[in-house]
Amino acid sequence: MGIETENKEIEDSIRDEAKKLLSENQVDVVIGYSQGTVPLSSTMVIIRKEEDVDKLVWNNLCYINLARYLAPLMPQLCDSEGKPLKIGIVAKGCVGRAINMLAVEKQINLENIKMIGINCNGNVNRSKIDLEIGEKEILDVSISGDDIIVKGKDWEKKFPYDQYINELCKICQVKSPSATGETCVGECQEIESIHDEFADIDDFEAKSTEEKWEDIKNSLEVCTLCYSCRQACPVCYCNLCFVDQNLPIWFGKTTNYTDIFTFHLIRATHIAGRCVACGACSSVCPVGIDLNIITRKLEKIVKERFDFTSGLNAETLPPMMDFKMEDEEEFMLEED
Amino acid sequence: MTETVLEKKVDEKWEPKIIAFLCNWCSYAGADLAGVSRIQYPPNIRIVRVPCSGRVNPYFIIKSLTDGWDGVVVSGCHPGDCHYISGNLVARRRFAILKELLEFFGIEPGRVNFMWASAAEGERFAVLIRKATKIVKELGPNTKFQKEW
Amino acid sequence: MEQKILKKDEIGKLYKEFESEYNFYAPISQKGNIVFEKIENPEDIVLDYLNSKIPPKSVLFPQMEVLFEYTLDEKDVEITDRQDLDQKILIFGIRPCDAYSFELMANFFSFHGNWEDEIYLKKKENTTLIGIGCNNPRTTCFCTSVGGNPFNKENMDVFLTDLGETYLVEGISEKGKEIVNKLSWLSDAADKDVKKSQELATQAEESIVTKMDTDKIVSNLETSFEHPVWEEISESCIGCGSCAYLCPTCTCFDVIDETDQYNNRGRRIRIWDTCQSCLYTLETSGHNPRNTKIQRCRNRIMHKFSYYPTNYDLLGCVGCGRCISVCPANNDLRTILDKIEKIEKEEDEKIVA
Amino acid sequence: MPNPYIPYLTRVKSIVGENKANDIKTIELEFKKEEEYKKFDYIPGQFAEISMIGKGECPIGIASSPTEEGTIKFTIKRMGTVTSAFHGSEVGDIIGVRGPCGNGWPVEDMKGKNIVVIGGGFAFSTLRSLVLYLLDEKHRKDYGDITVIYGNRDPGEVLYTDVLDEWKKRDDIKVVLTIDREAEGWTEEVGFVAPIVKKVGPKSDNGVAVVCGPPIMIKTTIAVMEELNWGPEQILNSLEARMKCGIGKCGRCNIGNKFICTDGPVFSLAELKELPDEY
Repeated sequence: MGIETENKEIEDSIRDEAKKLLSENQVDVVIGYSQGTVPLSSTMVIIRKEEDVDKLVWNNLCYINLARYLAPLMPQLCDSEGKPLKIGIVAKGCVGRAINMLAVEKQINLENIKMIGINCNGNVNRSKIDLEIGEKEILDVSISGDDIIVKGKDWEKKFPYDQYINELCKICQVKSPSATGETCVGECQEIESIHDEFADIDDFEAKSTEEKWEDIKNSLEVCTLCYSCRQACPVCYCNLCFVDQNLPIWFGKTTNYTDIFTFHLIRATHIAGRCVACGACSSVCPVGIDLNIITRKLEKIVKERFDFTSGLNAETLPPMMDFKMEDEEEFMLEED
Repeated sequence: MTETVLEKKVDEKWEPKIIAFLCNWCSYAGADLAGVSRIQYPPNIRIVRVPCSGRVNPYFIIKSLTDGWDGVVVSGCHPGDCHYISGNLVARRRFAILKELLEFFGIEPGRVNFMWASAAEGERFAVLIRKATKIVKELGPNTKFQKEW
Repeated sequence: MEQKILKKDEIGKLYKEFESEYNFYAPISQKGNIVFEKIENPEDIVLDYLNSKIPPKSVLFPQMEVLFEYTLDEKDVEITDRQDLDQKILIFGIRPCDAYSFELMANFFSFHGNWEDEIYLKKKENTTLIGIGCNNPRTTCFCTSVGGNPFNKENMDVFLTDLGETYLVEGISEKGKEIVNKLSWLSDAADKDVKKSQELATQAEESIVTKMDTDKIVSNLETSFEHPVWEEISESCIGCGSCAYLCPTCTCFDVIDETDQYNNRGRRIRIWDTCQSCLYTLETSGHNPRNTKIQRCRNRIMHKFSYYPTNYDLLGCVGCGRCISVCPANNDLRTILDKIEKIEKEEDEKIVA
Repeated sequence: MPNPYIPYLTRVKSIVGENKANDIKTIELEFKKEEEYKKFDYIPGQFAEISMIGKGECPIGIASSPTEEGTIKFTIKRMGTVTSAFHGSEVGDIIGVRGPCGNGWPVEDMKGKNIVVIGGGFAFSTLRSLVLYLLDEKHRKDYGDITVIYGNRDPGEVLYTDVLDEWKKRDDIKVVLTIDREAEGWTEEVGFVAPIVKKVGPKSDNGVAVVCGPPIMIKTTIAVMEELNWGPEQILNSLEARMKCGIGKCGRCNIGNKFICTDGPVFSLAELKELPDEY
């Protein structure tokens, strides 16, 4: 079965479920993806009426993690008295994980949320395609069979789908939301734990300290500190981010590399054990920085140390909110 | 702080400057004990007393490094001995992640050292500080992470 | 007419002519992003780019800029002013929309209130622009709707047209004509070259598909501050700063003191800021005049398409389309403006009915 | 024109705690260079960007009147990084001053009119400047009756008790002080500002009212003023906002197409009604 047909099926199921939820008044609004206005993009849409469900699409470019719009809740998703509406949300696996995570952290009330679960088939790696096309304008991107067809003014290029999806999608093991019962309709599954291999970052870890520094520097250097990564991140919902704190001022916000570096380093510590590996941060970066390697490393740390994968259920505390007496402490300085 | 930690003349006389965050109840008392017992340890550390190792935010550590300190030591009570019952256990997870991340980002892991030292362990405190100083000294000055002027 | 021909392999030679006198900035590709940087090797220059990722405003108004430096003594402070403002700057390969943005920025920095931003204006004065026509405007471009043109030569000193194998060189301003005259090794342009450049210009203009009625938008905005359309417009916004940072006419900045406390010195710097951040207007008392995303999104659009026209009788947008192509949430400016244009119409119709 | 971001350097001449809670202090500054003081030509109601070099800069209303020659004064409440630094400063410390910024009270247009000054709490600083200016012997004859109504939470919060005492002794100014709740030893009015204004009942003919204070006080007072037949163009307000540059460049203090720092901070109520409600 080609990706194209898969997409059609997913799209149809989204529309059917959304229609059903809205017509049965199970939800007041449905948050989903709709067709983007520029190639290689999609946008978020709030569906309020049954007849609008055809605006919902699924096209492998749905890279924004919709859970981002749940916390803090926008006024658009509240009624006139400021109470949260009942929200249906199109949930691929990582959106489901983010929703579980937000529920654990008491940012959202699962009673108000209804996930429309889908079996996600991955997202196109926008920056990789952009980079390979270079300075030619992309006019249209479509999926045909198992290929991504990128068209320009007088050229056309094919990319094999399985190679040009996000690195995180390639190894994703939670393709549909891990939820049960009332919170989810459509494709859902109950996952207790996943078996994750981290071959993808072993190579990087094998490098020398100096090489790592250079590699990270090389990729982060172009950062413009627009904070898109933070804003797109479903678990970065702090009212006041640490870089914005000014009593005292901890870290600078300048383009000095130390400031860029500390921003990404500290953000990584903050999302450790909470990151849901959706890859939104990398997908939205306007200068195409690949942050996935950092998020994968975080996943590896929490998996290996604490045997934890974020967002598989809405009960287990993430490792940084918890502790055990018998945690490993091999890194502590000891007498010889 | 009027000391010039930023200026780095690297020669054989170079000595690292290390900032040490010591918990009030164990390690600070341990350092004190080392002092009153006249146990020698390198004079490279500058102590900041904190209520608990759980108080040590990763910001402190990273800020110290960007400010140009060559090394950071964080010391608290042994697991199970925390004055606040579990502060050091929470801190331990934090340190574990921070240490791995620093290494992953290409900061020499030896720059940041975590240790436990109780109020009765003056000797252990001195030994570990000696060890930490040696590690940092071998790494040389912290130049790449420090904010440039 | 003073039209000359520059061969594509002579860019290096051209660079050599200017290198000693000017700080020579030109577009280069930095990890796949086109940015204007000071050139060290002319082979890096990329001229057939679509639109630079970071606008060339970064040359005259860099993301981080020193306002002044200071040294702190026990009881005294010494302030050192910027010394480098007299350096001559040459921006090579700039597009007409971006060149126009310099005019808008200079206008803003000199106009409002009694104060002029000397740092920007002085730099602008010392800047020479060698621009290049935009043969292939993107589908997101809409410069023709905001008073621009892909071959607008007005704000340039020297204007190049990519003829395929060669560049047609024209001196536009007095300064530019002088420069072209000095480059005596350039060959004269033939009539067919000039003709071709005109054809390219027409072609480019015609290829712009996005058209909007900005007059209507401006007049609609005047009355629609409270309109519910803003709720819809701000829905998908995630509140990052990409649109503002990559906008060639966004001028807002934050001022920060950076102190090297170990050496008693420091600098007061300004860095780009964005009105999409909730901290932008947050007062110390905790009061925030623009607390919601709706207000912040509205401010951005109103600023460009209503406040700016009211204050200066100019649009605050050059139609480069960067914010459209770069928005992570695809909150398309064209759609936004379209909504503003349309909803009013519906109401008008209601009134007529 | 020189770099507009470079402040004049001044030295702290005196620093005085103004209230019981000691979170409001008045700092008196003396310019290092006399010619810079001459250039710093201000009218009441204007503000300046003052900075603790190395800590940051913030906009503060000028509390002294141009008629008090030699120094300038700022009354600062301790709120954030920069204001805390000011509170920690000592006599002789260097403070940078940029300005004067903003339009200030329209003292020229106010000539020949009866003036009502209504202030609440900490917002009295530029009103102090205004009243001192009006009372100066050079200017007093240009203006009609002057009434000052000044409200506070409790007696310990009343600022500028020294000048208030002097004003009370004069017969060409009416001073009404009030506190929210009764307190021991307080002999003046008790009650919120709005009802006191109603009680005093200033006449709107040929009058200008200057209202400064917390938002709720402004709201209630304006309602009372409207009852007393005051027109919106007769009521003047001074706004505040987060500012970085103070000279209309950094962009953040706009309300609609106006910048508070250059078009304001003084707006008449009539002007404010024209502007969007974003302040």
